[in-house]
Amino acid sequence: MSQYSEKVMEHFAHPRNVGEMENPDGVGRVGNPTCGDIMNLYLKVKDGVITDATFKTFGCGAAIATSSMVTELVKGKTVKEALSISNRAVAEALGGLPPIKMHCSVLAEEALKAALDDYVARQGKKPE
Amino acid sequence: MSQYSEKVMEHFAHPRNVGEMENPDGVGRVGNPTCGDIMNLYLKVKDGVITDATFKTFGCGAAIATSSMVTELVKGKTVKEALSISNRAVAEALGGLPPIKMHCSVLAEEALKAALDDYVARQGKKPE
Amino acid sequence: MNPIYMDHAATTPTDQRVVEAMLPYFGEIYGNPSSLHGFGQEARAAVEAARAEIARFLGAKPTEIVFTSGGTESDNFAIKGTAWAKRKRGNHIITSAIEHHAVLESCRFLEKEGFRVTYLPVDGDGLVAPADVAGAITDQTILISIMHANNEIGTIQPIAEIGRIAKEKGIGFHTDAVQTFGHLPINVDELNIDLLSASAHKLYGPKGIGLLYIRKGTKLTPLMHGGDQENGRRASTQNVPGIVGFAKAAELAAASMHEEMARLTSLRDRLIRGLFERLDGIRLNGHPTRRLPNNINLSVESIEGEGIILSLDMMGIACSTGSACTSSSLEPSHCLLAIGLPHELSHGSIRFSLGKQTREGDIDAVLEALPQVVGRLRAMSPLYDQKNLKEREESR
Amino acid sequence: MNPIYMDHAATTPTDQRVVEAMLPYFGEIYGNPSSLHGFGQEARAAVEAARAEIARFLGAKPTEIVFTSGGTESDNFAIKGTAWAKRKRGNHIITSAIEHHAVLESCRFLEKEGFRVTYLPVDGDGLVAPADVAGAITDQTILISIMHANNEIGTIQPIAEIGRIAKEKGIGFHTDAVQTFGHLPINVDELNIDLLSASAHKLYGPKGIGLLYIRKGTKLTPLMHGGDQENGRRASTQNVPGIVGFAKAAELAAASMHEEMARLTSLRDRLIRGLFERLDGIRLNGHPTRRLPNNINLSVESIEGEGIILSLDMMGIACSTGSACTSSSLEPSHCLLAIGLPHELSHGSIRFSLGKQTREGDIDAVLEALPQVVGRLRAMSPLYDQKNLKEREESR
Ligand SMILES: Cc1ncc(COP(=O)(O)O)c(C=O)c1O
Ligand SMILES: Cc1ncc(COP(=O)(O)O)c(C=O)c1O
Repeated sequence: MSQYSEKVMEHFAHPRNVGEMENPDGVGRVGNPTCGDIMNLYLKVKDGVITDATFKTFGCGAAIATSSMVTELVKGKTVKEALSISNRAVAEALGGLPPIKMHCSVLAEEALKAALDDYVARQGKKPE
Repeated sequence: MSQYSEKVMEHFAHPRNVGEMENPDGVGRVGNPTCGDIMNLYLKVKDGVITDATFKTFGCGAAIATSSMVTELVKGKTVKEALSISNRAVAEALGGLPPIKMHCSVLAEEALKAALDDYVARQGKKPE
Repeated sequence: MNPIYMDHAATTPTDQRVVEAMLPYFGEIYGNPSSLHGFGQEARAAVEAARAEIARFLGAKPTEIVFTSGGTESDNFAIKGTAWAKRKRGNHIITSAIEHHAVLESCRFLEKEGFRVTYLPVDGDGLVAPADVAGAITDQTILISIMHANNEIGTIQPIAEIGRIAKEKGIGFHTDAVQTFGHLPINVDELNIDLLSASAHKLYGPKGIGLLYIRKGTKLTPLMHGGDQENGRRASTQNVPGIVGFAKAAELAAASMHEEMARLTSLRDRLIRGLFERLDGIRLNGHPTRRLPNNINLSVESIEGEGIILSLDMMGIACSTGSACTSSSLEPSHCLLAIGLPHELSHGSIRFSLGKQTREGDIDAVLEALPQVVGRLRAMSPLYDQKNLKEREESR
Repeated sequence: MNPIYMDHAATTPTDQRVVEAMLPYFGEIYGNPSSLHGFGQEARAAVEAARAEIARFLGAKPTEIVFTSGGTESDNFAIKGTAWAKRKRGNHIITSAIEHHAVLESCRFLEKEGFRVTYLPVDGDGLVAPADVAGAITDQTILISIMHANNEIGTIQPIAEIGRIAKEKGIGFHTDAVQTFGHLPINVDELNIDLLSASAHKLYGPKGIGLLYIRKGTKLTPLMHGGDQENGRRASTQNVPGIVGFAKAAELAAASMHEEMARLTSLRDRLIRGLFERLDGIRLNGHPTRRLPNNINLSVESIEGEGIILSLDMMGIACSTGSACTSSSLEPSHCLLAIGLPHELSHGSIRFSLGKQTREGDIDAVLEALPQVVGRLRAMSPLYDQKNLKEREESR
């Protein structure tokens, strides 16, 4: 019925992990309203392992589905493992994206990288 | 059914006065095979009145129908009356012709004029 | 629940009576109208009867109607055809910033070929000012092309006035009437139209057939070169069933137009009113009254249009983000930017376009569904938070 | 007697199975394939399935198929599209003197725009010599356009060889396959084709739908500017029923092609043989064996073609004087002049083109009717007399 895979539609209809997080350990904010996509990604990290991830997204169906998927993918991963999650991996986990929507998976990757960078930066500042 | 009027089709299907004439008093030959139309018109004239007319024509349906019609129109007319038969009169008598075929009526008029000229020329030469 | 189709501006279902009118021309009266034999002449008669029907509908002469493959071809033909035919006279074309892509892209192509194009701005309601048209005319101007009504926001342009200006200056006037042909009354003489594009599938006719009205005496280079069909103006074997179907659709449209205009206007306003009662942070795009009777175009703050479309689709309601042909594009609508919407709002626009089958119950279904959808998506949106936060801060 | 249709080269009846395949796409699955909602995506799925079917038929990739409004548009698109896209690379086009008007008139238009066109001559059978193609190539050549088979005289061109030459030189090769698509096997790779035109109504599909095959990587400026349909190569709302019908027609053609080729060839040869037995002063135009299985083109001395067509039509037999699109023109066929016929003989040419419904009885009906018609018209013809007279004189 749709240009999207069933998996994309499922994540769009029932997105996982929606919402802002209280006291996150890392936050990534990418995109801007002019280009039509904004993704905020929040991470909770314990002992180098991502224990929780949530998002808030302004964007098309694919943007919401990739946000949802990326939060699912990172949970339980170490920070290092999470750093190697590529946009292709997100798209593949969704059963593929239409070519014109691949940029949404790129945005998801960027949001994740930004959140992880933020986490690392905060770690650096934190007194050990 | 056709681009032609019923009258044209009727004259095409059953042309009047087909054939060469023995001892005509006037003959008009116009057109050439390159342009796709040849009309030969034969007249018999008695006391300045056209008593018979026949034709032979190479050409499209309209050429044959106008040939047939012009032979019908001239019969019984004086030479002078016949000279005033225009191509429009021939076309009208056929219930009209498609614009692209009006040249056929022109050819019929020219054939008639040529035959009448020929008649007049022969008269001039004939010892009275 | 039966799915509710509210995307009639994108395309309409072909009316069953239109399909029935077409059917004999597939397998029975199948001749090529250019053929001399009976099969061909029978088909030709059908084409010429259709042409006469449609000409009557526009107040035009049958010889002024050229059948094309749709609105896009008609627009391309009008614009490029004028450009090629009149390039010796001038190289300037005037159009508006909110034309359909078929017009705009034709103009952009011509710009590469050395033509100059003025894209007139529109006001916040999407109206072109006739004075702007007059002001843009130069001695090089060969064509003015302003659409009758906009496909996205529904604004109806003052084309009678623009036509009058064009006529006074002796400049050809083209109007893209794809959204109005069959929906609003059109008389080419009263509106001073020289060239008019229409497309059958927008009025319950078949896809793949359109027309260009060409006022007698208007010079135009063919877009389709080849055989001498359509009086030498548009080559290609005529689409006989399509042409017959188009004429049938026009006939049906003519019979019910005024009634349908009133009915749709009332449904449209019911939907607009209802949505404003139920939702905050929305905006009606296009002119409040000078708009197509079937068009509702909204911007919804803080969320993106596609998400709304997909959500409504899952609930059995079909609508669109703007023109169908850019639904797959990432660009915000050129039309919404032209009326001054910020990018953010233009990303969040949706269009409902009503049609013959639309009933009050359908309107009510949308009034029920849209607030749910908007609520859900706003809950996911970082912009909605920010906005609320800002408002809360400001009210402190 | 049922009328006998022998003008399948002009157009064919739409197969009932094709009509049935199309029907759901008028009133039920009526969405615009560009729309995001279910109505649209269902229509899109149908279009993409059709594209895949047709691609398979040509040995092409689905993305290489662009649907158009017919053969004329495809020819215009291929030729003008190449010209605009490659004008920086060169301005020379090679074609033949016997192409369809859609190709020739597109070339003539481009000549006015500063392009140079070589119209290669053909031999007495209508064949283009591959050596002539090779010889005409210059460093300015951007396109070679040679039709697959001629619509008037049926001659099949050596396009595999021509394609090879084009490929070697890195020049785009277009073939107008309107008369062969669905009738002869075509594989775009084996034949080295870069661009190929086809039209559904020549293979029992609907009128108003065609395609251009565009080999991946081939640069082409759109003919129809506008929305981003057809991968941005051809704007306009897709003609969904037409596209579905085209694919169905191709599927049916593929299933019976080889059988039908053999059957038609045998009927064709029976008609040719029979006519030569019954009539003097006739000539078969086109190649005796390298010809379309369904094509018989004759010149009849001393009489004009239209008279034959009309007379046969009155007897219930539909045939033509050549291409349908010039049936209303007074010019003798450019194609018959190109094979060296004198004007007189080219005026007297007729074409019978057989099809799926043609049976032996129909052939026999023509064998019975044509001699009567020719006899009647020759009796009226001043040329026939002259000829006989001359012959009589010569034999003295
Ligand atoms: C205003 C306008 N112009 C042109 C077109 C193009 O028409 P078509 O898709 O029939 O080519 C459309 C619709 O698609 C339209 O709404
Ligand atoms: C060889 C050839 N090319 C092109 C065309 C044009 O096709 P259409 O009439 O579908 O535009 C035809 C038939 O009309 C043809 O026979």
